[in-house]
Amino acid sequence: GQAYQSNVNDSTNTKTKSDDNNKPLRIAVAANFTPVLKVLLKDFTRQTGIKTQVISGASGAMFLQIKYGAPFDMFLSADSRRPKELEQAGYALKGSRKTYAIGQLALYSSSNNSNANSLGQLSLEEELAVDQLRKPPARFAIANPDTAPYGKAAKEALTHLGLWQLYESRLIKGINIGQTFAQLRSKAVTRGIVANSQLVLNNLSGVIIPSNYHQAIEQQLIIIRSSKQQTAAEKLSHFLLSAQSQNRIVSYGYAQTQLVNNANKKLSELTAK
Amino acid sequence: MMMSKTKLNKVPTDEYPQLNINIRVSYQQFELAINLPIPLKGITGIFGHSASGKSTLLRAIAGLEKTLIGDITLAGANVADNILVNTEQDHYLKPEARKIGLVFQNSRLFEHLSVLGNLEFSVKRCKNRQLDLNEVIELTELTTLLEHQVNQLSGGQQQRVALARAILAEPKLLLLDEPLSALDQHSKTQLLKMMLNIQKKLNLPMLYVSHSLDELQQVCDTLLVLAKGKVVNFGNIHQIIHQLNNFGDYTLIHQQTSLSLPIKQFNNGHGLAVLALNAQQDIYLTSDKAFENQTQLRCFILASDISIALTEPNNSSIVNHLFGIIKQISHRENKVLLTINCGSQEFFVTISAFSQQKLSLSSRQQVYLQFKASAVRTFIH
Amino acid sequence: MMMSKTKLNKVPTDEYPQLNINIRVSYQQFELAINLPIPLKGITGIFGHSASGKSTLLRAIAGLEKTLIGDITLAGANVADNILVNTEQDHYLKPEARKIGLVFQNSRLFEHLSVLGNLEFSVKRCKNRQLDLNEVIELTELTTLLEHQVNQLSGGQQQRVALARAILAEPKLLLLDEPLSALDQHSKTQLLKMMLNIQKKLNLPMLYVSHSLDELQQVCDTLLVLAKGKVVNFGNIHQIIHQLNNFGDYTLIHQQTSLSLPIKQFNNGHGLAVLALNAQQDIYLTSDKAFENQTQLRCFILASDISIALTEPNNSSIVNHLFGIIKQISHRENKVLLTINCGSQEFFVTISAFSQQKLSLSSRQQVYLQFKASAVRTFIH
Amino acid sequence: MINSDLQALVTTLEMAALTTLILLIVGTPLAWYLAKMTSRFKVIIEAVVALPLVLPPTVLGFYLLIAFSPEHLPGQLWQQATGQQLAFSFSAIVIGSVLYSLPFVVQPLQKAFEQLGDSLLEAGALLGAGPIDRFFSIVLPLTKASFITAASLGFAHTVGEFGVILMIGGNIPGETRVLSIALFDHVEAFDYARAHLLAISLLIGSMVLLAAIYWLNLPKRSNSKNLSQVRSVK
Amino acid sequence: MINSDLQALVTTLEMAALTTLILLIVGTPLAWYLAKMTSRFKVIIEAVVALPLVLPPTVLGFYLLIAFSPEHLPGQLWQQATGQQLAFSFSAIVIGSVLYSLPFVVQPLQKAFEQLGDSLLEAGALLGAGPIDRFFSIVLPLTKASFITAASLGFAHTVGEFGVILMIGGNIPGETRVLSIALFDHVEAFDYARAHLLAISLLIGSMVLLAAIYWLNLPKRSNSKNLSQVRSVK
Ligand SMILES: Nc1ncnc2c1ncn2[C@@H]1O[C@H](COP(=O)(O)OP(=O)(O)OP(=O)(O)O)[C@@H](O)[C@H]1O
Ligand SMILES: Nc1ncnc2c1ncn2[C@@H]1O[C@H](COP(=O)(O)OP(=O)(O)OP(=O)(O)O)[C@@H](O)[C@H]1O
Ligand SMILES: [Mg+2]
Ligand SMILES: [Mg+2]
Repeated sequence: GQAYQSNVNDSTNTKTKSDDNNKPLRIAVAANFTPVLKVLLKDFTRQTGIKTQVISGASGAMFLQIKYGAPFDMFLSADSRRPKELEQAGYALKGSRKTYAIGQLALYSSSNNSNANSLGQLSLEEELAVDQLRKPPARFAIANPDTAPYGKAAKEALTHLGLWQLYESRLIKGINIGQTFAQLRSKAVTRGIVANSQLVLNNLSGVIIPSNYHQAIEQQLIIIRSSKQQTAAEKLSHFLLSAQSQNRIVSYGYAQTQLVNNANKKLSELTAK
Repeated sequence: MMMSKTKLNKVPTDEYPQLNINIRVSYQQFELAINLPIPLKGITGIFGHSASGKSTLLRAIAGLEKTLIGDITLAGANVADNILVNTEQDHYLKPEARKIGLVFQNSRLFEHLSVLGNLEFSVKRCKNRQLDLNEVIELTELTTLLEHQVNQLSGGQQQRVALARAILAEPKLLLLDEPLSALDQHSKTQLLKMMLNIQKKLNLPMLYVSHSLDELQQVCDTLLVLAKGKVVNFGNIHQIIHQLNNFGDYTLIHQQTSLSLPIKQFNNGHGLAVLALNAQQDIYLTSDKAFENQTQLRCFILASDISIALTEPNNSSIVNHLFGIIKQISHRENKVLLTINCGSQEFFVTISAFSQQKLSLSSRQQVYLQFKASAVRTFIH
Repeated sequence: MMMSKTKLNKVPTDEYPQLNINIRVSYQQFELAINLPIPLKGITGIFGHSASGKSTLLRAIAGLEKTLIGDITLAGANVADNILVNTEQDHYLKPEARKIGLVFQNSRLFEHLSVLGNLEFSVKRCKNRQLDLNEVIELTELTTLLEHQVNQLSGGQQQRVALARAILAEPKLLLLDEPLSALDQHSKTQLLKMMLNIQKKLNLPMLYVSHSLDELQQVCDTLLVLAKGKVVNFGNIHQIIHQLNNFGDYTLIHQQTSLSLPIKQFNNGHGLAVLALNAQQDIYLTSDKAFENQTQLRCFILASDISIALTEPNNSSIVNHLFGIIKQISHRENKVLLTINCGSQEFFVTISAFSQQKLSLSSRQQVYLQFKASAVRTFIH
Repeated sequence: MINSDLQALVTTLEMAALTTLILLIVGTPLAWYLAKMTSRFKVIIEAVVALPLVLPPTVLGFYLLIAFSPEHLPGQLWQQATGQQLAFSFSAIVIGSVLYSLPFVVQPLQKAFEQLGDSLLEAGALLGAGPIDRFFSIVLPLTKASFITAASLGFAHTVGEFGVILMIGGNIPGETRVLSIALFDHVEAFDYARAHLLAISLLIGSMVLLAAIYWLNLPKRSNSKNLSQVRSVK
Repeated sequence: MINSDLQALVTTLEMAALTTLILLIVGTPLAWYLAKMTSRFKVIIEAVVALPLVLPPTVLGFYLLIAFSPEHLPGQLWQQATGQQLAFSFSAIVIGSVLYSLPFVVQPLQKAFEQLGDSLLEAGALLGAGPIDRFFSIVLPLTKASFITAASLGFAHTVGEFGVILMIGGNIPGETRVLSIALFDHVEAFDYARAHLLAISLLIGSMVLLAAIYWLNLPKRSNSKNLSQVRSVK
């Protein structure tokens, strides 16, 4: 991803001027969501006139950076754990934490005729996934289960199928889901579990792994408490959670979020009590 | 044997600057221990066997020997009293502040600069320049080499560049460590002449290390002889050479009579110059254009070049016949060294034991010394 | 003027190896052009002004000059015909395969090794060793320096290590580029003696570059004179020196008579050695222990050391009186050079124009040459 | 689109140039000191200088981030002195790069100074040249090749640096977003076409730059005696 | 837990040692060739050697991964020769590290060889030493310090390497999981205590190692003439 600004000159202004209104809304976003966000932001800027700047990166690094004073206004993480931690540590605007997307795993194979396996009925999908997974290749790529949410979910799915033992020694672990995808694209490893959105964005096809095999990959956002543009950030938060945006997000290979956000709300209400 | 200080006080210290050295430089197998005031008059020669400490002494004066203990001061008429180093007072003047030049035994040219660049290095850093760059270039015969890289030069060419570079810095004292060792006789002569000229022009004292006593005899007033890190002789060069004749190490020098005499006649019409030895007697030598502007000439006569006759010789091509009285006769192996007084001047003559037997010379005997005009040698002519 | 090949064929090529050189080395301002077969008999001297191309010639023979065009072959009795380089045939023998040693003008010692390490470097790479390491160490007086780092050595010490190192490699041909320039007279003499011994012991031919004709006269059979990159003289050293007397550059040499004579008597009982000049006449010189084992002696008499008498001189300490006939008289400025035949041997005598006037010598006149025993010089004694 | 890459290029060049400059200014005296130092502390200083090499850049970046944050002393001092936050600023990535690339500048220079020896410096001193003068008139020209190596290693390493800069810079366009991060982003964002394009431009650009630097350094030696003799002793 | 870090340590040391060895074996002749080469291609080769510096490691890793995959020639050749896949193997991270660290070994050696000059090599040749002999008996001892610099730069840089190894190694425990990756994982997994511990151990360990290396290199010079004169010309 790169900076999205309606006016490039603004970027130079950010260095010198401290006029908040002139500063674009700075959004730190997990790399896997960057392309989708960029598409959505075009509409957002058109509708609200709010200029934005996208900073794409690894959630882990951004998490640390926010803790040490990074000048971000908003953080779209690839997981829910880091936003939660930031919220608890007081770096997030109270109540700003929202699930903006739910990741979907897909089994990708760069070598075989995976084109035939177009997305179809759930049952068929399930069958295909299990079918393919039962024949483990020599090397299999997933994101690091210890640090990356998509990796953790992949591990859960494999465990769910009782295949974890079989796979554990064959794993190529990417630092995040982006690197896993790059490793697969290089064809050095031919099969692995990636984010479905990555496949959609690149016009590739794979087999979706049923979401009930693993805990939901909630991708949450927060608004940074020290931000001077909290209103604009809140507007964007609303925009992203709007039904229209959510539909577009889902069309990029993410799962439906409605349910989860409600559940989430309940959960936070409960914990608040 | 180190000279006592009293003896050295003969040289008037209020006229010339003086280098007072009282140092000790120690290495594993070698120690240089010098305690000596050196009057900086003209060129002072430093002479000694290989590894006697000549280079170490020069390096110490220049401020390059860091294991040095002791002190060196440069005191005198024209120079403000100047402590170069005093380890007791923890005083140490940096080499670059000493205004002392040194031509190293190995030339140490700057490889990244051309010949001209090396010379300009000095010129740029010289305040109150008195010498003309082009003149020095001409005198050192570097004109055609100016654009050369220094690593393309022959051994002799490198030495000439190093010498020119040191002179162009116009230091207060110039130290020369065998600066002409890679040069042929002709170039040596030319460069020694140049150095004498510059010495006078800038009134620049020099310390000159060489293995060639001939070279030193021609340009030095004072000679310092080193052996194993100690001063074994120091004083007027003629005296020292005569001392070496009697006591000195055979291997060190050719025995010789060393003279500085007034020129009586530049050319007697027969191509001979005439030097006044004393009121009665003259010495003849082949005349040379270079003598024209001089009133005094430095020359030496090898003891082996002089022969003895009992009667005044005739019918011989030998032009110099001096009457003298034998002062001393000393034998060494098959040779006999005679010390003969001609007036107040001592002459040294070696003859074979065979001749001595034949002539049966004895002390206080009157004899004639004979030597050819060409036996009166001047290194520079 | 280059010597014709026919003239050189006098030296029997079937007895000694021969170095055939036909090369051209070009630099911007200098060209070395040599076309010459050099018979490798004993030590061959190379003499010439600074920058005349001496070092370049040695480097070319050693295989270090890469701009060289032409060919060098090492041919002869003991050595299989051996093309060192032939640029036409694109043949080039690497320096390490040539078995040629070179003592560089600057010593080039290995800084990471001790003195002993430098010597052992050679010893390790020498097959069929004939020399004893300890003996060479003793002869070069390095015994106490073995553990020293080479950058702690004095200039003269460095040269001795370089010489010892080159000798210990026991090459087929040894090239020496002013190997003794930083040494005093005594060490020079000692080392020249050593080199002569080793030359004979190993039958190792040497090319010896020096600025000192005295040095060369004592050790060389053949002399090569270079000027501006060309050979101006080549042949028997005595002949060359006599040629230089007549035609040579004044600045190059002291005019002299150069001799190799049989020793008739090692000591005549009066401390004099007797050399046979011819059937009738002898030459006396101061005896020396070193003559004892020799049958032939190399010596020279400076033209300026000989004087002329019209009658046989008496009552003089001069022991040598030779009868001769003036062959030639040539004037130069205030000096006169006489060439005098004593039997078949030519002698060269310089006298002053004044003496010539006084004695009015003329060609074919009979005269007595007189010179002291000590005027018969041997550099090494 | 391309604009943002251009902007990153400008930031990169600014950062690398400034870093190299600082590295030379800081590294030269440090290297000189180490080369001439004989104390036993020398090895410790040498090891400290070499340390940035051993830590993975991201981890080094992590510790620098902590140090640069306003909560810790270095960051605090900076804020007091300049009134601005250090972390996530252009200054931060320059400081980070300087620390990270220091060994690449110090070590070649140190070795060059050590090999130089004292003989020519002694000669210079006796011609009246003081320490600074000697440095510029003798040391610098004689070790020019090593300075070029040091500067180009430092520059190139700074251009290629990624982990440290990403961590302490925060990838802020126009300020701390440099080319290496942009390139990484393209790969991460599956924008391979642009990634390839950028990588190839970067490769060609640096190759031209490096070749130019080395070429500048070449002719000086071409007519030296050594060179003409190379074949003989290879 | 600690076991896994120990395992990573072993892998790291194996990798770094092997890489350094290969770097010296490959880098020395390359550096020699570059030092003595006079052709105009020299600048191009020099630039190519320096290239790994300019590319961000992850990007370099990505391209290497493509090359190493069985679909492309290098990977194919490897597979044919060894019967094993290259990507994600120990061999892959060693090769990647060699490429990545090459400039750190080649450049100091090249400069050292250039500064050495020919005069001592000529002297060696005329004493009968052939090229190999000369290298070991003259060049190597005289440039020992630069070899130590080159080896320690190469070793340290390999230990600290992260991006390339992660991409082409795939973080496989006991095979390609090295210390720098383990350290990064701890940070990412919020396991700061272990991260700090590992980082500090790494720092201390490398510092001791580096200090030992530099110290080994120290005494050699201590009694040379140059050293005793240092003060005079500083
Ligand atoms: N740094 C040093 N370490 C140990 N010994 C040294 C050092 N420098 C000089 N020496 C020793 O000191 C002695 C005197 O050396 P110096 O160079 O002064 O001699 P020199 O009289 O100049 O001789 P030469 O005429 O051969 O140049 C020598 O024995 C030498 O080995
Ligand atoms: N690589 C080179 N490039 C250019 N000129 C050179 C080169 N090498 C030597 N020369 C020139 O060749 C000439 C002869 O040099 P050489 O070293 O052979 O002289 P030499 O007879 O040994 O003199 P010296 O007695 O002074 O050592 C000199 O004028 C020198 O400048
Ligand atoms: Mg000396
Ligand atoms: Mg020479």
